[in-house]
Amino acid sequence: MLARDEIKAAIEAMLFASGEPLPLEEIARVVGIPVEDTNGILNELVLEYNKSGHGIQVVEAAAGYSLCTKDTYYQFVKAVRRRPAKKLSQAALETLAIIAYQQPVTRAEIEAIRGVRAERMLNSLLARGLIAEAGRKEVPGRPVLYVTTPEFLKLFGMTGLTDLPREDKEA
Amino acid sequence: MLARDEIKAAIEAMLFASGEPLPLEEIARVVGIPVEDTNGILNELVLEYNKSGHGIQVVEAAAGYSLCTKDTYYQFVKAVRRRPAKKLSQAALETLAIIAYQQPVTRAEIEAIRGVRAERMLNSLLARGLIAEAGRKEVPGRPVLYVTTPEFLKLFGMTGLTDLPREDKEA
Amino acid sequence: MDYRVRLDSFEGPLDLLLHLIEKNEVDIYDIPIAVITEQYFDYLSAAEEVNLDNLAEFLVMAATLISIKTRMLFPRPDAVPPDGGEEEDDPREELVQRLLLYRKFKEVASYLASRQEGEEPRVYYREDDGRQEDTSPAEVRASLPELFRAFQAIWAEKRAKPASYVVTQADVDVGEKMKDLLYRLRQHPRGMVFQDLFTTAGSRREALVLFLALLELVRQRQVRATQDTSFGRIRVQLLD
Repeated sequence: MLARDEIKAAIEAMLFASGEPLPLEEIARVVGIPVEDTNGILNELVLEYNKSGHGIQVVEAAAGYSLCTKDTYYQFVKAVRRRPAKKLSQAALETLAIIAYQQPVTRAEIEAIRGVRAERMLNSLLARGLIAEAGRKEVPGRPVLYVTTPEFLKLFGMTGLTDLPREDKEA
Repeated sequence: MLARDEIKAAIEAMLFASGEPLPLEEIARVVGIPVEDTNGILNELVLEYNKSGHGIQVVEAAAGYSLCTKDTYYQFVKAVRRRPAKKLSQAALETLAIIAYQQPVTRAEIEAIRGVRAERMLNSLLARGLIAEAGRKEVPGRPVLYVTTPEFLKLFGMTGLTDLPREDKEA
Repeated sequence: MDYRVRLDSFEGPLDLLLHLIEKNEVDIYDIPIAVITEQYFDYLSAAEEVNLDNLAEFLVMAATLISIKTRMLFPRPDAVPPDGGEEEDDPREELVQRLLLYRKFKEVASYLASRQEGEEPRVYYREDDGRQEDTSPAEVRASLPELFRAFQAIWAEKRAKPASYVVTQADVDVGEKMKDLLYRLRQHPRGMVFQDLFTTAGSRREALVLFLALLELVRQRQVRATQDTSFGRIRVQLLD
């Protein structure tokens, strides 16, 4: 059994190394302590990194916990990123925008807003892992529902869907 | 000009988010302070992360500074870095789709459909055992014919080629 | 007229309409429908090369515009209240709502682009270092739907290519196309989907002429075009 300090360090290492958000339950299982205790340690980590003097933070999203930089330092980070993600087409961005706000959403609903067919675009966004299928809508024809993925948040540098601008803030 | 605390945070963010080690000079240039001062801050970061309670560390190598996990927590890191089976690339999927639906098929036929060279992709699919050569087409040049393998069926969870979805089922 | 804009440079009919509204500096809530419709058709005719798949979408909007224009010229007789006898709405209302909604998502799209580019404050996650990637060779995963999607993508592209034509003067005339349409609609007593009418069109010009022929048939009340939901499929049927 590890000391508490070491469990905390182990969790930090895990958050750093995992390419995807880690669910609380999975972290607890791997370090072998109860979920509540794990939760306590994660909260400590969140608070510690929130302090000024740190450029990174522990964030919790629907899919789990992850480490990322604080948005304040985006210009410095941008300067050292070696592999800028490929630019998305206007069509891809519009489709993602609709899915992000209206999720879960069907193909027909997206097409009604954009006024053009969406099938190929959806296939390409699925292939890039930016959206995922999430069951079917219980209406005639049972169309597939689409949602955005953690990969979507990653690409646009968000910690959660709440980072999307809201009507009242904008306009 | 940023406060020292903030420069430190910015450097931490840069080390975290860069996929590659960052040379001292580059860090100094980006944060806009002299190299010696940058060096001092980096040394502080190294010492702080060396403390127990941290699962990650700042290391200096020939190529520059980077953040990585501590060896001690290797087991935990391994548990969450479930090397996710790599997704087949879109190019590989398209090539496989052509072979699956048109087999037996020659390289030239595949290239005519995809509009790009297929040689390397075919070699890689052969190496993975997803396709196999199946004789030659009796046309000038006697080009090799390709077919899918049982391994291909297994990967896509099919019991036979009749499981391939057909256009009319959809739409 | 000098419209040197390619139809392909618009994301769709709504995008083109927004462009026209902006260019004419008119109020989106009070669109001069006749002017905009005319310019919309000018764009369709001026486009030198267009993908037929896309053209269908532009034509659906053309039909909508004409229907709005007609309703503005000839308000429905009070004797036949459309649904429930409410007061006649502005025929443009629905289109305006669609344009506003689309414009909102267009704005979000450019916001997303600037986030991606790091022009807005954003967080960064770790960059996957290439080193980790190629160490494990064999394990790959894929799914059957993915394979089928790849297949569809390829064939859709293949179909799309020969469908793109540079306009040549072909001898297609409206009268010919009207006969043609009537013949085909007789084969489909239950009607045809609007888009499907155009699958036989070999060129943009031919599709346009076909469209004009359809409009004429609708005007002569030989054919009826119905749309259940806004932007749903338009069904074209013979009237007897």
